[in-house]
Amino acid sequence: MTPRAIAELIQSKFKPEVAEITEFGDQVSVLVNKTRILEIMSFLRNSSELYFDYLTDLCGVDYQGRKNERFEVVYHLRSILHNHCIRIKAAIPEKDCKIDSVVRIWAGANWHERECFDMYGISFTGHPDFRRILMPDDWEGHPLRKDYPLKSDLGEAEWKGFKEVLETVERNKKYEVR
Amino acid sequence: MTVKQLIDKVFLTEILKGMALTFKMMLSKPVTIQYPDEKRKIYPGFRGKHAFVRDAKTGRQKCIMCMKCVNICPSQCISLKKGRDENNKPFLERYDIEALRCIYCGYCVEVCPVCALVLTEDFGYCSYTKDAIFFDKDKMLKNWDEFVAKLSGDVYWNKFWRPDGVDIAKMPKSKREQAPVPIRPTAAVPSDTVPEKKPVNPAEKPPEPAAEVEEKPEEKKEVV
Amino acid sequence: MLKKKELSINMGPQHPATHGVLRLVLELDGETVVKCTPHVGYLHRGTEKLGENRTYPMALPLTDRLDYVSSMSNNIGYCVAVERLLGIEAPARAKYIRTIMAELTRIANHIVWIATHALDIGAMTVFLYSMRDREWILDLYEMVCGARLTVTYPRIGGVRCDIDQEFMDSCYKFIEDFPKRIEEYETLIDQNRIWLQRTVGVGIISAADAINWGLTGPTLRGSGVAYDVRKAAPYDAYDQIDFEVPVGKNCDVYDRYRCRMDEFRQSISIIKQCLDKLPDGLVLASEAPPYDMPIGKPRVMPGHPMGEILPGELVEEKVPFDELYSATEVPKGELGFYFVNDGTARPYRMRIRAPSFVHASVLPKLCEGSLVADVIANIGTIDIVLGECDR
Amino acid sequence: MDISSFYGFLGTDTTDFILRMIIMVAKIAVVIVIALLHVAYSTWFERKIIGHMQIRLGPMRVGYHGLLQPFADFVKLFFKEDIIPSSGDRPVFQLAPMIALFATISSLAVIPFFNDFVIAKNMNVGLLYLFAMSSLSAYGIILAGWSSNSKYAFLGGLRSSAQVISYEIALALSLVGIMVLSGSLNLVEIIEAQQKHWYGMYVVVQFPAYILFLICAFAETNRTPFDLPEAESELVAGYFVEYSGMRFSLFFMAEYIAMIIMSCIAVTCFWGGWTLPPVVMKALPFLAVVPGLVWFLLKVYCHLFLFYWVRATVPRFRYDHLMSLGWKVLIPLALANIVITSIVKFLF
Repeated sequence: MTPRAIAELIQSKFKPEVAEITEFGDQVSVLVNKTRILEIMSFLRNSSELYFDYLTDLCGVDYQGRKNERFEVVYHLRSILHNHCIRIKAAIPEKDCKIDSVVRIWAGANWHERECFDMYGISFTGHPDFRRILMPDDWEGHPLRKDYPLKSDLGEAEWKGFKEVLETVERNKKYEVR
Repeated sequence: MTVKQLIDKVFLTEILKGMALTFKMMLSKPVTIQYPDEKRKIYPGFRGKHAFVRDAKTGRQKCIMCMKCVNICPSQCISLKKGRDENNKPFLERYDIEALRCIYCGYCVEVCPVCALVLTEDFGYCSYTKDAIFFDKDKMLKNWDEFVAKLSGDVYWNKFWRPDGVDIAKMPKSKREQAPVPIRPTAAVPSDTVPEKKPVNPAEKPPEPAAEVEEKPEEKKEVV
Repeated sequence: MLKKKELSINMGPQHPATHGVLRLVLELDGETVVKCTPHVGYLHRGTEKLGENRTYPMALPLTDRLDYVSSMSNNIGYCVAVERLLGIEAPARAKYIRTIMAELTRIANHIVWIATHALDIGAMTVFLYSMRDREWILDLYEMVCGARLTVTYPRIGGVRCDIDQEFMDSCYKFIEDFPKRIEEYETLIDQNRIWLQRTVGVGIISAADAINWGLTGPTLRGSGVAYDVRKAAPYDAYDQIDFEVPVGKNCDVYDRYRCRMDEFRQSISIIKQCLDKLPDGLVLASEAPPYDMPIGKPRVMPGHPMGEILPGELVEEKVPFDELYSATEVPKGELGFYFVNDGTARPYRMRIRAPSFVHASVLPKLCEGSLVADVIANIGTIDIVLGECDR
Repeated sequence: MDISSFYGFLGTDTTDFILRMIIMVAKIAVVIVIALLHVAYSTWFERKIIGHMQIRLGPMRVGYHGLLQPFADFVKLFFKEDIIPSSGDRPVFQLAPMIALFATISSLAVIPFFNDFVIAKNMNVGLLYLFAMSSLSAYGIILAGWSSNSKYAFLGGLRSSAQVISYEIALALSLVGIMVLSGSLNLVEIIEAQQKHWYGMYVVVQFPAYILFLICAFAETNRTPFDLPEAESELVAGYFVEYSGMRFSLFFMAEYIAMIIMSCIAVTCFWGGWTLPPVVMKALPFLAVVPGLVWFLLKVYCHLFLFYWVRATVPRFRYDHLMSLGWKVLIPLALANIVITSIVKFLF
C-alpha cells in the first residue's frame, strides 16, 4: 500500500482524530489526537492489510512557539510483511504532557518512550518501567527541549551534582601528574 | 549419528584442527610492529598534527584571514584574530588551534581557499601539559618545519587541498591554481629573520592573497 | 525457615565483557539470572542536541562518534538522509564508492564483533587473528581519507575525494585474501564443541518477538526474518548489486554468529561487484552544499510581521516543516535519521535511531533465566556499541 | 619421610641425623629455587608461545626477547601497593594466598626428579599425598573468594570449590589404572614398574586414562578451557579480583606450580619419569650418558607447552557444561578404565 493510501485509510477509520496529513517526498505523516492513540495504534498493528508489526522509531519533537501544541510524539511504523511504512504524529500540549504508552503493542517502544520522557518530559501512562534512561536519575530538566539552555552561567544551579563534581576535582588535584 | 560424526566426537577432531592452526601460526611471521623502532607506512593525506604552510617566498604563513576555517570547525577549536598594522593593513595577529579539542575531520584544510593549513603526517605528539598541545601561529609554523624536515623531495602536496574527483570549477581561483608547495625556502630571506609585523609594502607582497584579504571578511559577514 | 535472597551483581560499567560502559544489574539465584536490568547513558554526549545546533555538513563528524567501530557506515547513513532531505542525488561513482566503503565497514565491524564475542567466550586467539585483518581495512581507510577510525569520508552529495589505483589494488587483494582469513576463524570456533555448547540454544528470541522488540540487522536476521534495509529500501548502489541476505533459523546465538559470518562473504561479493562496475566521473554532485553552507533563515508563514517567529510566540498558522526519516543498513542494524527541517541549514530536530539502543533494550528478555556465562554471550551477540546506544 | 632418621634423633647417632637434616634442607632449597625459577620462566614461555600462536611477539622489551621480563614483573609486583579490602576478612585474606602457594609447593616433596632425587623418599602414599595437597590448594582459592567480600570473588570461589571437588574424583580415578598396573602408590616404584615392560611408559597401555588425566589436570589447575573461577570476561578475575601486588603473585605462582606438578605427575605416571623406554635404550645405548633429569624436564616442558597450546586454541566452558562433563563423562570413563585395566591385569 502506498503511504498516501494508508493515511487515507486511517482518516476514514478515525475521522475526527486525524488532524492533518502531510507529505514530504514519498513519506506521509498523519497527525492525530493523542486521546485515542492506543486505539489507532492497535488498529495499525492488528489490521491484516496494514499489519505494522514493527515500530522503527519513536521520538519526541519540541515545536516551542511554532505550533499550538508544543510537543509531538512521532511514531515511525513499518510492516515487514508488506514492506510499507507510515509516520504517525501525536500532538501533545505542554499543559497536559502525557500520552498512552504503546509498550503493550510493541515491546520495543519501552526504551524509546523512556528516552522521550528523559529528553522532553513527556509522560507515558501505562509504561512498565518509567524512569530516566540516558541522563542521571537526579537530573533536572529535559535537555532536548528548545528552552533548555545550551550554555549557562548558572554553574551549579544547572545540575545539582555539579558542585559535588567540582569538589571531587579539587580533592583529586593532588594526584595530578605535574 | 554417522560414523564420521562419532569419530569426530571421540577424537576431538575440530579441537585438534584448531590446535594444528595455532601451531602453524606459531611458526609463521608475527604481524606485530615494534613501534618506536619500526613504524608503519603512513599514507598521504593522513590527518595528524596541525601546521601552517610556510610560504617559501615570504617565509611566513599564507593565511588570508577569511575566517572560513573558524566558521566551519565542528568542534570550534580554531580562533583567529585579525589585527591592523600602522598602515591599516590587516595582518594575522593571533591564530590558535586547540588541538585537544580538534576532532581531525580535516574540514579546515579542505575549505581553506589558499591552502594555508595542513594536517601533517605527524601523529605521535603528546605532552604532560596542555600548553604544548595548544598551537598558536608560531607553533603552527614550527610544526611545518618539523614536518618538512622529515620529508624527502622538494615539494609537498596535500590531497585535501584539492580533492580528486570533485569539480574544480567550483573551487576558488587560488585553489585551482595551487601547485605543490616547495618545502625548502626559495628566496634568499631566511625564514627566522623575517619580522612578523613589519609595515607592509604592497609592492612586496605576493599579489594574490593580498587581493583576497579585502573581500573575504565581508563575505563571511553575510554568511553569519 | 531459611530466607531466600537473590545475589545482586553490578556487571559494568567497568567490566571487560560489557563492550563499553553498559551496566547490567543482575539478580542471581546461584548462577542463574533471575532479573537483568540494563542501565545505559554513561556515554551520553547529547549528539542530537549538538546536531540541532550545527549545520548539516558540520554535524557530519558527530556521526563518526556514534558507532566508532563502523564510523563510515554512520557517515553514509547521515549523508544519505541529508541528501534525501535536500533533494540531492550523488553521482554514480560516489554511490559505488560509498557502497564499497559501507561493505568494508561491515566487514570491519563484524571483525570487531567476532573478535570481542569470541574473546568473551574465551577464544582469545580469534581476537588477535581478526584484529590483524581489521588492520588492513583501516589501512584502506587511511589510504583513501587519511584517517583510520573517525573517517568523515563521505560528504553530503558524494564523497570527499576519489579513490585511486593503489586503493583499488589493495582492495582487490583484500577481497581475494579475506575468505582464507574467515576460514581461519571458523577453524578455531565454528565446529568447536565448547563454542557450540556456549552458543547453540542460548539467547533464543523468536522471530515474532524479535520484530516486536524492534531488533534489526543480523540480530533480527538470526531469527529468520529476512529484513534488510538494503533490500527493502535500497540506497546508494545497492539496487544495482546482486547479493543475498543470510538468515538463521534457530534464533539463537549460534545462528546470529552464522549470519554475520555469511555476511562477511556477501560483503566480499558486493565489494567485488562494485569494484568491477565502478563508473567514471566526479564524486561530488554539483548541487552539493559546501562545507560552509549558509545557515539561512527559518521558513515562516507569509506576511508575518516579525519575519521570523520568536520563541514563546503563538502562531496560529502553521509553518511548513520538512520531515524525513531515512534508514540505512549499518552493520549493527537499521540506523535511522529523522530530520525536521524548518528551512535553515540546521535541522530543527535531529533524531538518531540507533540500532544498539534498541538491541540493548532486549537484553533482559535474552538474559533472564539463563546463566551468568550466557549473559556474556548475549551481550556479544547483539553487537552493541555504547557510543551509539547512548548517543 | 624417612622414618629411620627420627629413630636416630632419639638414639645416639646425632651427627648422622644432623647431616641428614642438612642434606634434606639443601634438597628442599634447591628444589624450591629451581621450581620458582621454572615458574618465572614458564610465565615468559607462556607469553612467548601464546604470543606467537596469536601472531604476536610476546614480551620483547626487557632483555633480549624479553628474557628478563619475569624479573621485571617480580620487581613490579613486589613494590606494588598491597590493597586489602576494608570490609574483607583481613587475616583470612592474608592467609589465603599462602595456603594456596604452600599447599601446591609441598607437592614437590614426592616428585622423583631423577634417579634417586626425591625429597621425601620411600613415601609409600605418594599419589595420595599429591591428591591431598592439590585439594588443599583449593582451600586457598575458596578462602580468597570468601574473604575478599566481593561478589565476583565469591562466585569465583564457589565455582572453584565445585570444580575442584568434581574433578578431583575423576583425576584420582584416572590414575587408579596406573596403581593397578604398578601395584604401588609410591611414585619411584611406579617408574620402576614401568621399566619392567619393553615399552617403558604406561601411556602406551593407558592412553585413555592419560587423556582423562590431562583433561582433569586442566580443570584442577584452572587453566583454559576450565578457567571458570577466574573467567576474566564473566567474573573479571574471579577469586583474586581484590588481590594486588605480592599477594596476587602468590596466587599466580601457585597456579604455575600446580601446572608444573600436574605435568610432573603425568610424566611420572604415564611417561616413565626420568627413564627412557628399554626398547629405546637398547636401540640407542649412547643415550645413557644423558642424565635422567634432562629427559624428565623435557617431558615436563612438553606438557607445559600443551597447557599453553590448548589455552591458545579453545574457548571457555560454561559452568553447567563443566559439571556435566566431569560427572557424566569423565568419571564413568575413568571407572570403565579401572574395570578394564583390572580385568586385563587379572587375566594376563
